[in-house]
Amino acid sequence: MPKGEITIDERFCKGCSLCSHFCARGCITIPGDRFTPQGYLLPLFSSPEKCNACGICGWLCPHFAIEVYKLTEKEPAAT
Amino acid sequence: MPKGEITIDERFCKGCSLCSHFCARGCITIPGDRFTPQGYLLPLFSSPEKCNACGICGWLCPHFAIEVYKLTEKEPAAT
Amino acid sequence: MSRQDVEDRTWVSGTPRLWVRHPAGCRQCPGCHHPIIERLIADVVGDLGVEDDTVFITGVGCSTRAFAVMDFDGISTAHGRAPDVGTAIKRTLHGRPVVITIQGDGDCIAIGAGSLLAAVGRAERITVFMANNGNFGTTGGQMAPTTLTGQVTTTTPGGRDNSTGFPMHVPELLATLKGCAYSARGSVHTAANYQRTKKLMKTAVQKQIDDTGFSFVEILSACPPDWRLTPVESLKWIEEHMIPEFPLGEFKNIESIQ
Amino acid sequence: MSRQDVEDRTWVSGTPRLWVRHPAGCRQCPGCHHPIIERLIADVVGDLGVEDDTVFITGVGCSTRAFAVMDFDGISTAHGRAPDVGTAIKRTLHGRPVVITIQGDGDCIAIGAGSLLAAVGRAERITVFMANNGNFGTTGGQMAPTTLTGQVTTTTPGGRDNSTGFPMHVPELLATLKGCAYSARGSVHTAANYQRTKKLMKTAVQKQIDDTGFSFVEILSACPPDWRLTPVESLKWIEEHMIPEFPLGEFKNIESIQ
Amino acid sequence: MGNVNRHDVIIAGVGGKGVLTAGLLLAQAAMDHYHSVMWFPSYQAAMRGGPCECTVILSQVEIASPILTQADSVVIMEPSQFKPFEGRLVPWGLFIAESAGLQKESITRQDARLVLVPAVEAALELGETQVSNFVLLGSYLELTKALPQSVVESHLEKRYAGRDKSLNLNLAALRCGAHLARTGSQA
Amino acid sequence: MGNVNRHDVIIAGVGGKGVLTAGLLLAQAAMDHYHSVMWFPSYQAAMRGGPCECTVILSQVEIASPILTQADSVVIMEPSQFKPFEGRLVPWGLFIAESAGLQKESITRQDARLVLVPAVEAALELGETQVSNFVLLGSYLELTKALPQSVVESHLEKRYAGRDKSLNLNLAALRCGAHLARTGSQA
Amino acid sequence: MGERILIQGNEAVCLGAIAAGCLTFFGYPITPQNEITEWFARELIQREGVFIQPHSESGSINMLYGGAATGMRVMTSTSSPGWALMQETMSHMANAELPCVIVLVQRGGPGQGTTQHAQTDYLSATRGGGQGGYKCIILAPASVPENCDLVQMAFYLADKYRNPVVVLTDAIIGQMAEPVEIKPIDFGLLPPKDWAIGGKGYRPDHQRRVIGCTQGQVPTGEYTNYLSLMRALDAKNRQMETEVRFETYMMDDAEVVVVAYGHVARVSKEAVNYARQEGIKVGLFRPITVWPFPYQALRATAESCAVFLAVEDSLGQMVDDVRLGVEGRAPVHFLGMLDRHDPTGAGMLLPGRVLEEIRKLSAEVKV
Amino acid sequence: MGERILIQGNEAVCLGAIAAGCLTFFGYPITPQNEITEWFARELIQREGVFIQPHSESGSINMLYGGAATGMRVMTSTSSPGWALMQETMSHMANAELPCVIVLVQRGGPGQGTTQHAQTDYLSATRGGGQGGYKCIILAPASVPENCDLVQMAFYLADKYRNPVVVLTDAIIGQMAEPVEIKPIDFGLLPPKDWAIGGKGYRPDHQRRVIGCTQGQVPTGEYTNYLSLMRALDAKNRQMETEVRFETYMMDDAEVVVVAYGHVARVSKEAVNYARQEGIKVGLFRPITVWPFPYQALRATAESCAVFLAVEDSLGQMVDDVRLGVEGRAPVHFLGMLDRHDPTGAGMLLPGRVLEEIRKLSAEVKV
Ligand SMILES: Cc1ncc(C[n+]2csc(CCOP(=O)(O)OP(=O)(O)O)c2C)c(N)n1
Ligand SMILES: Cc1ncc(C[n+]2csc(CCOP(=O)(O)OP(=O)(O)O)c2C)c(N)n1
Ligand code: SF4
Ligand code: SF4
Ligand code: SF4
Ligand code: SF4
Ligand code: SF4
Ligand code: SF4
Ligand SMILES: [Mg+2]
Ligand SMILES: [Mg+2]
Repeated sequence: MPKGEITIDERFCKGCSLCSHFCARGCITIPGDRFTPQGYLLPLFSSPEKCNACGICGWLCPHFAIEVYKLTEKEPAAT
Repeated sequence: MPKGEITIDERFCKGCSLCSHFCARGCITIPGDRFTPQGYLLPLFSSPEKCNACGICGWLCPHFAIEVYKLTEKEPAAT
Repeated sequence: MSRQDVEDRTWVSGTPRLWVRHPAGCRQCPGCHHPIIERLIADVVGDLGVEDDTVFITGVGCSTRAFAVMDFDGISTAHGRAPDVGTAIKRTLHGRPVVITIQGDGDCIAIGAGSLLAAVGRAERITVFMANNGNFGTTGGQMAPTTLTGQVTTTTPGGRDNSTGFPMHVPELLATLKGCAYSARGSVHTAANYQRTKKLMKTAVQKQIDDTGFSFVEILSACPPDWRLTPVESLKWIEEHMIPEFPLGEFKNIESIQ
Repeated sequence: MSRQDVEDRTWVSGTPRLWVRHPAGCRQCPGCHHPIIERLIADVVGDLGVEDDTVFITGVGCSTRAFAVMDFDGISTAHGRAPDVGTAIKRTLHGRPVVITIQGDGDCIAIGAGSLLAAVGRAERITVFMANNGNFGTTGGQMAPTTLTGQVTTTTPGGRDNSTGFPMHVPELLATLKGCAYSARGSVHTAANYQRTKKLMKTAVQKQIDDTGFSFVEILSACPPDWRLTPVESLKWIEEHMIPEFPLGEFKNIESIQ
Repeated sequence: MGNVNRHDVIIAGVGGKGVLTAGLLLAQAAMDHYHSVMWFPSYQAAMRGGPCECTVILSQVEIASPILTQADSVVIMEPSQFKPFEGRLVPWGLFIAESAGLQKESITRQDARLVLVPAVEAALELGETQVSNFVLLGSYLELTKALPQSVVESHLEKRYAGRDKSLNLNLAALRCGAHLARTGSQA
Repeated sequence: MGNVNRHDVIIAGVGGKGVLTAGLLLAQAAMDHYHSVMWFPSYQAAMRGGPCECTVILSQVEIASPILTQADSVVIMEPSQFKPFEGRLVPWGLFIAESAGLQKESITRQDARLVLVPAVEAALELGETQVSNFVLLGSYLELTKALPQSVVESHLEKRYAGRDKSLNLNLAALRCGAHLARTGSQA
Repeated sequence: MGERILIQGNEAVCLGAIAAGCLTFFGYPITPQNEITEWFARELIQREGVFIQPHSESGSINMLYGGAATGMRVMTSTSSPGWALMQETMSHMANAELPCVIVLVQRGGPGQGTTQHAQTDYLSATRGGGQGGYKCIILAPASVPENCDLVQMAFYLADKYRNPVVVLTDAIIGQMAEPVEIKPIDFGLLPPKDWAIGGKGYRPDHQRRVIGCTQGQVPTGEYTNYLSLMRALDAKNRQMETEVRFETYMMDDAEVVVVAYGHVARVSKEAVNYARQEGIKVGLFRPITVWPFPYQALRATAESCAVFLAVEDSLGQMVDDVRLGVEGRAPVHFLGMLDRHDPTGAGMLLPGRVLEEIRKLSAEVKV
Repeated sequence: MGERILIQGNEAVCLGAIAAGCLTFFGYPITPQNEITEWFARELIQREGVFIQPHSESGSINMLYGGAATGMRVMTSTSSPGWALMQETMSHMANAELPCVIVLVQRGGPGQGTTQHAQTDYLSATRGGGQGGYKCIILAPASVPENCDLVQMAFYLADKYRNPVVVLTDAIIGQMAEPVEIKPIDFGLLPPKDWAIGGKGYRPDHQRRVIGCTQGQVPTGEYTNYLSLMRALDAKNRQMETEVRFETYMMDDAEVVVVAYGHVARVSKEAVNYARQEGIKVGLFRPITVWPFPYQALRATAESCAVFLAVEDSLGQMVDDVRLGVEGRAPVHFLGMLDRHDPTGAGMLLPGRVLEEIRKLSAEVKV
């Protein structure tokens, strides 16, 4: 199971590609054929399985387009 | 014979008394009853014989009232 | 949505708590570091729990845009005068508010040098953050006092030469003044530096809270379009050109003045 | 008359050669040190033989009056802006003139701090002389950035306290900047210091002539009426109160920048 | 407006350079052909990659206002700008637009002559997408006859004297645009 | 001017304090006796030990201009100021002047009543030269009756309440001035 | 308070400010207003107020900007060269809608000019030397009590309109002493300062406030456009235009009208008194607000009066406003600083000189 | 030079300065004049000139002061907030009689305002925001070639009167490109600059010169009094008042007169053309010097014209000068920035809107 998950809000992304540069695990790539509504190159969270929720892309995305979440086992329902 | 001579121009003197303070040899005194045209207390070159033309009063008079001269034996006339 | 955790997700990073999201998004250029610095400010204020007391002041420059999005009281000022404005806010309210300015290098140490120096001289209990991007970003990339020797800008088309002076080292300069309690330089061009800089900024605000004296942090900041570099190339420029001239770290950190 | 030597008298000291005597005399107060500093400037320029090239610039303050009496080209400026004016004169004439400013401490480092710092930053080849009398003499003795802690002025009626900051050490501060080639502090409160200060001032102007960089000398200066002291008591005040805070000597003296 | 003594054109796109240089080239080439010539850029936002426009006026009489509410011709170099600039065309004026990516919904004006040009595609074929602006300019010249093709070409020759590669590329783009205009789709 | 409803006086001297405080005292003491009261100092030069003047106007009607070309009375506290202030007296007005050091040549006005008061000498006798200004003020009050002596004295009593030594010195100076005026030389 | 005391105009400014509840003052020394700065330096300690001497007038005005933003009543004072340095931030202050009071004790311009009396900042005050479009109410006292009262009114008007207000006085009014009864004046209720900043935790709704706007970005966090800001500004300017204040004297049957403000109005009043004694039908029109200038009242006057005389201690500044008011209905003459009685000394414009001019104009009218 | 080239207005300013022999430029960046500063930074190296980017506009103007004192032709350019910061030294410069040129590319005030086009510095330029009494000739170009020519004229007038001259332009004129033939204009002989400083050894008489005066102390070393300085200043101001320049268009039989300067004059001209096509008797009066304003010419016009319309990209600044000129002889209407065609966007004052107003006024005239 992947440990982390990120969301990229394409309304805010400005295609700077810093997320992809900073993700040491290579989770984020820039396909080159996907654009934001503002016309910027949109990155893709392409390898979720490698993500360890380190948070770095969420810190360093300058345009507040990324949220990083840590995924944990769902607690067994208390029923 | 005195070695030095100073002139005090009473038009410019402002009676600050620094000359009298600075003359280590005590050549300059402030009589207290002599005034400049502007109404300041006028100093007096009272002990010319002690003056060695050190120049200090001429440097430090803030109001350009003093000129200091060194006196030397007059050269024998060339006649 | 972003902050509401579903049962099996915990939020790690992203939009800070003290952030008012504007529908038009960030107004800075792609890859600009200003918003990263703003994120740090929001985080530091949040972490120190002083948001109720904080007044945030912007200079004139690309950081001006920040003041609309930080979720604490804010005010924008004339070019270079943030320290005067901060001083008055702090003093008029008898020392209560936590006063933080964010200024560009041009704003802070070109036109604003007089205002800054006087505030440090008085040991004002305010914190100044200066984004050093080595140029005047807003107006199109002219020389700033921090421009590197040899750096090409629109007003040093042949590269900055000595006739325009030398890169100004602001935290080093302020450290020599008695009123300065804290001065440091950080960067946000790597994840490690991001974290280190956060600590520097936190310490700076803490100095103010502790009533020690004036505190200052310079943060190296990329300006890709005016540098004519891509955002990723800009990181390299910071590493290879700026840091050798502008060393990172603390230059002054004292417990009390005198 | 004063300069024409009769056969058995040689002129030793008094009115400098480069001095235009005004019939109304000096316009400063009795015992003020400003005119003594002006005498030194006239002497230094004369000794270095640069009177034909010299442009003398005054700030706004009690030294402004000097500019009418120095026998070389002169210009008076707006309050605190002499370094800008000097820069332009030097550069517009492609470096030829010897540019000297005389400024009060208020003029130079209160309102003029931004102008001064920028000129040092650019390593302008100009020389700034600053008369430090610890207050704003002209306007009636208000606090200046150089006012001593505890000193009573009309705007620190209870004595200067830390809330107004700490006495600004200008030559020490400028020495930390790369563009500064020379910085020193002297006084004219004794004959020995008068002579020492003359040397400092001469060296400063020489640095400019040598095209080394920016040069600066601060001169401690009495302001008897605003200090509420007699001229002689003022000398003691300088010795006992100012010099302990403002040490005399050179703080920087380099042969070339870099 | 709209007479043979005068040509007004608004050129619109995104991101700056291409829009502005196409307009500037047109104005410069026209300098000896018209009594008055005017080029007016929208500025500032350009650097940040935002929308960008410029206006060119060529006139045989003095040009008074540099500012146009509407022009005889509007050239749209980037589809996203079609909508915002729709209203800037005079009734029954000429729209020239990059065809790639233009959405049908954008086109609402009925009182206009619309010419779609696959300029980016053409430029790609010429080996340099950046000359798509010159392709569109070629179409504009062909459709309005604002300037004889030869005038523009000889201007280009002066301008790129000694830089044959650029010259030929630009000439080719212009000619290609003219050709596409003659044969292209009129929506 | 010159009517019982109004008194104008110019006080002149050198170096500041004495001149200004004498005028101020007069104006303050008169506040409850006149509809309007005005005191106006010359400023700035004072600190540097230069000439110094102040104007006092006491009036039963509104005082319009604070500035006087000439006054009914001119009080000269320092002989060097006699000449410069000679012209500031209305024809047949009252000059009161310190007599010590006043040179005959200074006195040219014929259309004036001149009263010379040896105020410095009197003050010396009272043990404090600084109160010579109050001596002259006493003379002024005696000669013009601008205010009853008692009003000034009770004002002084309020002002120096608890500081008996100062009070008595000042009262003595005022009274002495009044006395000298009654008996003094009228040039 | 309430006691009648004899004080100088500069001190009256200070006591007026205190009466208005101003306990924060920023000031850089400059003659002839030093008494004000020094008074606050001395007195604010006792009153637990805030006094700062900044590094320059730029410091003063930008501190005023910050101080005003907290909602406290704040003031600075300066003279002409310092006023010039404040222009950029004056514009910012009006733009950010910050209420505060600036006391401008005029001296003689241009350049270093003279530290003596003059009225040379009328135009820069009424027209504004900062990046344009804004307006400030400018109050011009003509007596020591008025210095005190108009400073209080200035604070009221500043708060009423959320706008800086300038008290335009001069060296003569500043130096002269007159009896003043110091008492706080009640001008009525004011809107709450719910826009003030200082930390969002200190207001009931815990919502942030932001002040100042740059390039179309306004406090609400919305990006509004420039024109809508200008529309609001224009509306405010028009509201402020209703705050016209002036004094008329002997105007009922006046044929000659003297228009003057500040100390020159007093000098002129005396001249009017003398002229009336000579049977000349002359009156005085004294603007108290020089912006908004009482154009309409002057225009009404112009219907029945034969000739106007603007008297100013300047080369001619207010005279254009008189012309704008009179609008050609009667000739407008000017008597200025070059008509001072003593052209070789510092000199002053004295009643006698004004009287002379009144006589001349009155004679011309008769012809 | 002499070649006809297509350049933007901001570049035309630079080429005009070079044509006038100005090789010294001081400039601090500010939109919308950055092209000027950057042009000089780039081009002056090749020409062995002097370019300095100071620490602020205060630095620019004080460097201009020093540069002008050497007798060289010197220039700075700025926009509205920077202009505000220059006011104190503008006053010093006029006082010290230093010739120089300041190019003011207006943007929208107040505060940070907008970097886009506006005409909001008319009042601060014509009335002066510095310590008062001085005047500067203010030239207002309305085209790219005029930007170039009026900058040259500005240098000439500056030298002629030993006074700063301002070129008041705007973002529209600065950004638009038109063909310009760059050539030095010969305005005739000028007095020698024997007052310039730079070292007394470099002039024939080996006598020192001093510039600037403080508190009654003038260059000759004599202590002169303030009033005599003011007398000289007043005389110079009056001389400069003769330098009136303006353009009239279709005025011969005009009943409606549009008054406008700068880019708005061009917009208005187009509206006049349309209106004429509709048979409306309308003309355009364009001041080229906005100080001295062509009051007399306008007054003469007012004898025969029915109504005036002042059009400005501001809330109303020049309109008062129109009123002062017309002096009640005809009604004066105003069309300002709030009448821009698109009130929700940045918008502009367009010919159509001016035409509308002309139609309205013309109809009223007919009734
Ligand atoms: C008084 C004044 N002068 C100039 C400007 C133009 N201006 C706006 S921002 C700026 C400098 C921006 O540089 P910096 O402070 O380094 O901020 P950055 O944009 O690089 O972050 C300038 C000169 C202005 N707004 N006001
Ligand atoms: C812009 C401006 N602000 C204030 C003043 C008033 N002023 C004249 S001199 C001076 C300061 C004098 O102090 P300093 O520079 O220390 O000189 P000093 O008289 O002590 O020698 C001031 C504030 C002024 N002339 N111009
Ligand atoms: S959280 Fe870390 S690992 Fe996951 S995508 Fe972001 S940078 Fe990569
Ligand atoms: S870092 Fe942010 S803005 Fe940049 S490409 Fe990634 S998601 Fe987009
Ligand atoms: S020259 Fe020297 S010794 Fe002679 S009087 Fe002066 S200080 Fe004294
Ligand atoms: S030092 Fe000069 S001014 Fe002072 S008392 Fe002596 S002579 Fe006079
Ligand atoms: S210009 Fe530079 S500093 Fe400004 S927003 Fe763009 S990247 Fe950031
Ligand atoms: S006030 Fe002080 S500094 Fe000024 S002249 Fe007098 S003594 Fe000198
Ligand atoms: Mg920057
Ligand atoms: Mg000083």
